[in-house]
Amino acid sequence: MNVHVREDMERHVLRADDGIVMGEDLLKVDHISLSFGGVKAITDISFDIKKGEIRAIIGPNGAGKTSMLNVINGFYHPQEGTITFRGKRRRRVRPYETAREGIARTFQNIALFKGMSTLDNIMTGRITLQKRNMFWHGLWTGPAEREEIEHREAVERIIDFLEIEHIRKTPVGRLPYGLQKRVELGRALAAEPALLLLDEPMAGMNLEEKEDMSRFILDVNQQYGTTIALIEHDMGVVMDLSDRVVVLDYGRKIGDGTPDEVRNNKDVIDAYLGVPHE
Amino acid sequence: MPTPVQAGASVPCTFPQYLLLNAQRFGARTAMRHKDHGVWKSWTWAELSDEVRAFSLGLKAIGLKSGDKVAIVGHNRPRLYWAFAAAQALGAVPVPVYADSVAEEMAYVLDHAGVHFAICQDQEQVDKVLSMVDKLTDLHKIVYDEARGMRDYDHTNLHSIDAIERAGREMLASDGDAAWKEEIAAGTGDALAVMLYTSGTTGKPKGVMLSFDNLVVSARNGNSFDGLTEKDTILAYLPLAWVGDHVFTYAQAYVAGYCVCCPESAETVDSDRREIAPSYFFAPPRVFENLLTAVMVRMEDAGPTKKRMFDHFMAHARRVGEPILNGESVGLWDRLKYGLGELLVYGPLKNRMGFTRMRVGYTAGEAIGPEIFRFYRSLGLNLKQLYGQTEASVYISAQPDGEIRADTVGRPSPDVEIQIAESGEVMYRSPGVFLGYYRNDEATRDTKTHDNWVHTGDAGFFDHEGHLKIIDRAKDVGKLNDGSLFAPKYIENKLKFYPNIKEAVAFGDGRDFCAVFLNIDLTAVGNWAERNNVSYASYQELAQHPQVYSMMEEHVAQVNRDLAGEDMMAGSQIARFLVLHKELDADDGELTRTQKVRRSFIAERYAPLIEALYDGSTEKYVETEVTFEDGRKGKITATVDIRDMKRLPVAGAQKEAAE
Amino acid sequence: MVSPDILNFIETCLNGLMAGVMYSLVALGFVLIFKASGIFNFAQGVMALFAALTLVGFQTGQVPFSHLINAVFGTEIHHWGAGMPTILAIFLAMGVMVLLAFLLERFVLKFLVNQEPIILFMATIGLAYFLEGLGDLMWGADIKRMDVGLPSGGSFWWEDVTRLWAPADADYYGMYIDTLDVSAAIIAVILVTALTLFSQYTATGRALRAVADDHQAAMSVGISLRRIWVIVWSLAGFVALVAGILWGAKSGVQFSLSLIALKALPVLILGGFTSIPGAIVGGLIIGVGEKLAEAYVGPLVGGAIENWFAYMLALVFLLFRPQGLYGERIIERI
Amino acid sequence: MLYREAGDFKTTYREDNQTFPIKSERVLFWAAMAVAFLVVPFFVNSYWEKSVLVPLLVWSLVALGLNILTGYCGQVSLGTGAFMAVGAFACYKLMTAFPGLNIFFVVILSGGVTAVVGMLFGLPSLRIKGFYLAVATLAAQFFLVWVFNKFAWFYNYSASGQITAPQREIFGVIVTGPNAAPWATYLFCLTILFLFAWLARNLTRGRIGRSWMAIRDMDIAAEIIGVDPLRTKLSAFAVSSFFIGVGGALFFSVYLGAAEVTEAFGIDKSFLALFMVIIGGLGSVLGSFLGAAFLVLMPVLLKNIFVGSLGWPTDVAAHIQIMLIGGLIVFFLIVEPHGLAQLWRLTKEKLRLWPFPY
Repeated sequence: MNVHVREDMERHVLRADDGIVMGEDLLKVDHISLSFGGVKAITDISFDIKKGEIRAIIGPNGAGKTSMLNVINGFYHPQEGTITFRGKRRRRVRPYETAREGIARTFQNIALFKGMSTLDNIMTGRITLQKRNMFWHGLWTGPAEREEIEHREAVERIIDFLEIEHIRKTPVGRLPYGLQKRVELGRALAAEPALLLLDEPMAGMNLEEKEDMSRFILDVNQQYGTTIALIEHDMGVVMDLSDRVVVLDYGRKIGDGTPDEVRNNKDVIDAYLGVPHE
Repeated sequence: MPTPVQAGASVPCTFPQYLLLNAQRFGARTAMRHKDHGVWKSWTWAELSDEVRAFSLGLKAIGLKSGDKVAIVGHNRPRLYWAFAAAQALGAVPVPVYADSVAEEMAYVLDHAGVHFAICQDQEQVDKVLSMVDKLTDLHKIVYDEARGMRDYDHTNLHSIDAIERAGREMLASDGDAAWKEEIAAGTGDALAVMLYTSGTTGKPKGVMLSFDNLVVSARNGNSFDGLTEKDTILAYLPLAWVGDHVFTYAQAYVAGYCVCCPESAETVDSDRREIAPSYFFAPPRVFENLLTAVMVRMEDAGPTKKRMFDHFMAHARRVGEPILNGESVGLWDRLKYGLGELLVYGPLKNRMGFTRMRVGYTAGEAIGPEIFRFYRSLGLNLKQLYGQTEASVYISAQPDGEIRADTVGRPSPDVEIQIAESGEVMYRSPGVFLGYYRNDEATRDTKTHDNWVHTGDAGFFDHEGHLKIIDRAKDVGKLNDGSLFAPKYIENKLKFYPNIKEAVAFGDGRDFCAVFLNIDLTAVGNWAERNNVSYASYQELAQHPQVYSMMEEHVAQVNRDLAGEDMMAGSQIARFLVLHKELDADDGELTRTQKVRRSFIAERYAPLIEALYDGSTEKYVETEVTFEDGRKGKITATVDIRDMKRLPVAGAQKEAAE
Repeated sequence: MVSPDILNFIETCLNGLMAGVMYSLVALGFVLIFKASGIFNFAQGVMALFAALTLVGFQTGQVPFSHLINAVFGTEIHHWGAGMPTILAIFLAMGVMVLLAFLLERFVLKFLVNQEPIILFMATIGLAYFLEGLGDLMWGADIKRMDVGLPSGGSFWWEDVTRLWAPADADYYGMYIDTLDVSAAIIAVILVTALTLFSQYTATGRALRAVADDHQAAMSVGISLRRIWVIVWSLAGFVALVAGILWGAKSGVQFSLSLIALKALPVLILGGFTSIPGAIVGGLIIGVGEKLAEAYVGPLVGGAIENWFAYMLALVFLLFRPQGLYGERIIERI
Repeated sequence: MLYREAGDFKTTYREDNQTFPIKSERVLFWAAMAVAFLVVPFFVNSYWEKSVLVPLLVWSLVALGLNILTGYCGQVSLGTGAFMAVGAFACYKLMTAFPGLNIFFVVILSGGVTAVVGMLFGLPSLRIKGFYLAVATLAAQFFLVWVFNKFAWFYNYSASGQITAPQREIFGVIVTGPNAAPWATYLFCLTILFLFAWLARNLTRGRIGRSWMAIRDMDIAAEIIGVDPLRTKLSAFAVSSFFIGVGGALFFSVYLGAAEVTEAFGIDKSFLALFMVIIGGLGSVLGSFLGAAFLVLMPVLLKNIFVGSLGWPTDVAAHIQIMLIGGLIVFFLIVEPHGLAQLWRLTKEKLRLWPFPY
């Protein structure tokens, strides 16, 4: 009956067909420690992300949340600990390799490509899915053009999904902040990721923009079945959106569980109320 | 007729019959375009007919039958247009509903019409229908176009058009379409084709029942009147539920076979119009007004040289543009200069507005400001006025090419008879006259006489050239206490010509003098404020700014000068005015959904202000309840200034006559 | 007693150090401007040429723009008829450099605030062209001799001293060292010390450093960015003048003098664009490395490697330590 | 003003994505091409060929190549002169080693050789960024010029150290050597430039171009979304050097005829090319042409004014000329740092919006 959705699901499943059933571990981090020149950013953190869920990572400033995302997508290399993604223990990788394995992300401070239009930015998100080499691109007419058009169609679906038709060809530098955030989400979605990392997707937004963004995040999760891990400061949003929450403080894990469990966790309350560490 | 029906074939009398004919005669011509996902997707008549067939068979499969009412809710999407033909092919009756109406309004229409099916554009509309589903006892099925967000909805009685078309194609593969075609062929012209709910300035909406004959004949006449053929193009951007859209983009398009283009979204209409450059264009005066305001505002910011050039050529166009358009004789030098103007100003302007290929353009619904009307005419655009109603299947009178007046609505349309009643009310009789109001015989009787004459509710008269002139709503035209004629809309339109004035409401019937409310145009005045370093924090503050008031005073004075120069209207010069502290808004009920002023409602709502206008006070404190976009209600308060205006002496002869 | 090979090696190193000090001097001009304004001033070399040309012009009493005047008016003028004392000429030339800094700020830099570094860089190359043309137009393009009274020629004393270090039976004639190089090195050391003291202990110097650290913050505490720029470019002009004198005295004042800028670039990537100690140490490393390579590697590949060796050295160094000599380890953030 | 876009709508992504989406521009472009290919050859004489047209074409090609690296991929290079030299020497060696090989293929192969060398010198770009990289590319400049100077094998042990282009023909028409007709060399260069401009457009409009621009705009984010920095940067170096190598080959074989490496391919050429792309507009194919035109035509014009019209001595004229060019460059950077292409874009935008100011 629900044909549109079914087709999109199939597309997604084709790519993310890793034999992992919804609700089982998609990613596991075990005993991760990370330090910069002796300064510990993350100390012995373990948690898992299950396929199909929205997992929030919260904590006060400097708790190591962004560093954790950076570890997950291979931008930082932890000194200790292991990461298991799609059942495979991961070796030391470069970030572009994890992108190819299906991890996409957005950034705390918008990291769009300022010289390009909305359309081109989102097209760039599909770079891992495009296969034609330089020879075909030089010729253009033929396979390269066909491939480009095929991906353009996919990107247009995302543009439609995020309701940004009117800014399709606007250089992203000219867009207001809220729209830039949306374009960035579009770029991450374009990769059809198995795991989507969102670093403070709603920072600096007004109420209406936050509601829009929450709706998009939920829709992505439901419609495409994408697993999402997000960092967010707005507790209301986190509690509404996420299935499970992991709480970090000073680079350590102090809580993990459903929003309700976390809300009632004493350590978490202390951390947020600023109770000093022993 | 421009689209002769093939010899031997019987003349079609329903739209599904026209669809099959078009698939045959214009099979490879583009029937419809839709800007979707960034490019214009298009369907030829043959493809369109296939889509409609699949849709129709699919609807049949889920139980739609002859006589059922089908609500169509949404914006201008191809599939919603297909829904009309798909339903009509099965003998069902489409009932388009305004997409921006709130759930209660929608529920009233759906309930009153007793719809069995609702075809909705998207989740937003489906949600509205679902929220009222308990009250809609007749509703069986809801169909939607865009699946987004409805994954987890209960799909027992909810279907996507995709699924329906798929089912239809399966049915076609197994059973063929012979039965379907027979059903279409059996359709007759006197059958009910569509029900259009008029928004109505007062009271609840009424369902105007139109037959195929009403629409087909009107469409055929309209097409031949303006020479519209399958080569024309139109942009479908007005509400589906409005008779104009139904006739221009459905009825006439099916009869002539021209191409209908649906924009990508409401925000992109302007750029989509520019891309398509329709050859046939319809817009209410408000659209032309807004376009002109935008032009003027932007030109204000142009460099001095460019601005001088623009003004110079526009002045020239005002002088010779219309004569040239009307084919009158104009000197060679003027023609050459007009040609240069076309290159430098008119052409680019038309290009920016997307009117480059416009052959015929209409405005109707309300009187258009003469200056606005002339502006477009002088650019060389064949913009005309027509006078019509839902009850007439649009056409009552229209201006033939070459006989264009800013202040008339033309001669009676083909096959239309017009008479002016004793009371000054305009009445007409035509093949387009509606069957009646659905489930409202009383209203039908009030409006339509037994010999098919229809009351328009408008006051008007024929001028010495035989052109119909509409002054105002018959019931709105009144008299001042001194006996002078008071036509509020006439005055309002004069005021609204100024780009700075968005809306005006005039009062005076049964009173000593004429007084008006003004609404500033935020775009134009805001722009002016920016340029003149006038700072303001809110609409209210800007509206009440002394400098804005002096600006408004100038405009009103000019209108008074105009009025003083006219025999009939000189007595109703504006004596006092105020600038409203809030924008009139459809959400607050001050405007209709078609953005017409609801005078009586406003009079009631702002009674203290009206009182202040007539009791001589110079300011007034008011509290006003407003509805925010999300439906919450709130109050705003303001102290509104009132200004006195000097009235110019009325010509002596007039004065005597009045006494 | 030391073997002649080792003595030769020491000689090479000494010469390298001397050259290195000169490199440092030029590099310092770059660093000053880059620190204060983020501009990679490619015109530094041409500024040295221009300063030297001006100095010589004043010294010898040339009429500025004489070629142009002659071309336009058909006259035949070249000299005022008398020169002026060197010290006065130096002061006047310095005055011209300050004027140049002022004009630059007024007509160019002011308009380029907040542009991307590459644009600023290209602007300085444009400036280099402009100054080169201007210098030639003002003073003529012929090679000029620079004589400001510095000693020159090999030092016999040093040769005599060092000859005794080798075994008596070795065929060794002592180390050669040019007194001009020595005095140049001494002047350069004085200048570098003076600049360092200036930037550490004077109010202007502190303002300079504040600007280098954070433009916005500096402006918010009331430091006038435009004044700072004039000062910095004047300083750079002063450094250029000294470099012009020293290099000019060594090899004549001519176009190739402007190429000393190219010598300074490897020093910069080695030492970092923003580090004064980096410029000094980098200069010395490059100077010594270059001389050693010329002496020991050059013959193997056919010589004339001094043009590129410094670059290769710096490049290889960078590959292993991308942050340069004095930079901090870069932690990339996102 | 001149644009009439109303009614120009796109029904497919292919149409939406074409190089000249506006019809009037398409017409203009093809008309210009028709004139360049079919009219100009009949009127070109030796003066126009040697001082204007051929240098313009060759430098356009070089600027295009550098623009791919610097404008699209954001890697500043000061080694253009040396890469041109690689192309020139490769061309010379190929011409003399395989006299039977068609000059067209020789030129293309020379580009190939340069691409390999360019990639080699592009390797440090993975670790070094910005100005540090720019200075590092100077190493290539000095090193390569030294190599071509030092090892006599490259110039076939000629006594003067010069390389001289032998006479070669295409379809029986002489295009190199002293006997080549002006129209032949012009058409040869024009054809190659046309081909390469088309290639550049194709490479920059799709995935390859986007990955370059992603690295340029924000390299870390680019890597995190899946752009392999090494491959991308190297591909930019390779393509850029390929273009520049072909340009160098033409510069030597068609334009100069004979060349000595330090004089013909010195660092001033590197700066010249960089100026072209900066003045013309970074990241714009059109900008490469505009920049090349500006810097090739300006000196010719100035020389004509000072020496031709005013009759000043050539050395004074040369000094004023270099001053003026320096001044103009600074002026341009102040007025429009995004180059002539941006100026053109703004003008076009103005014309499209005419008579509105925005």
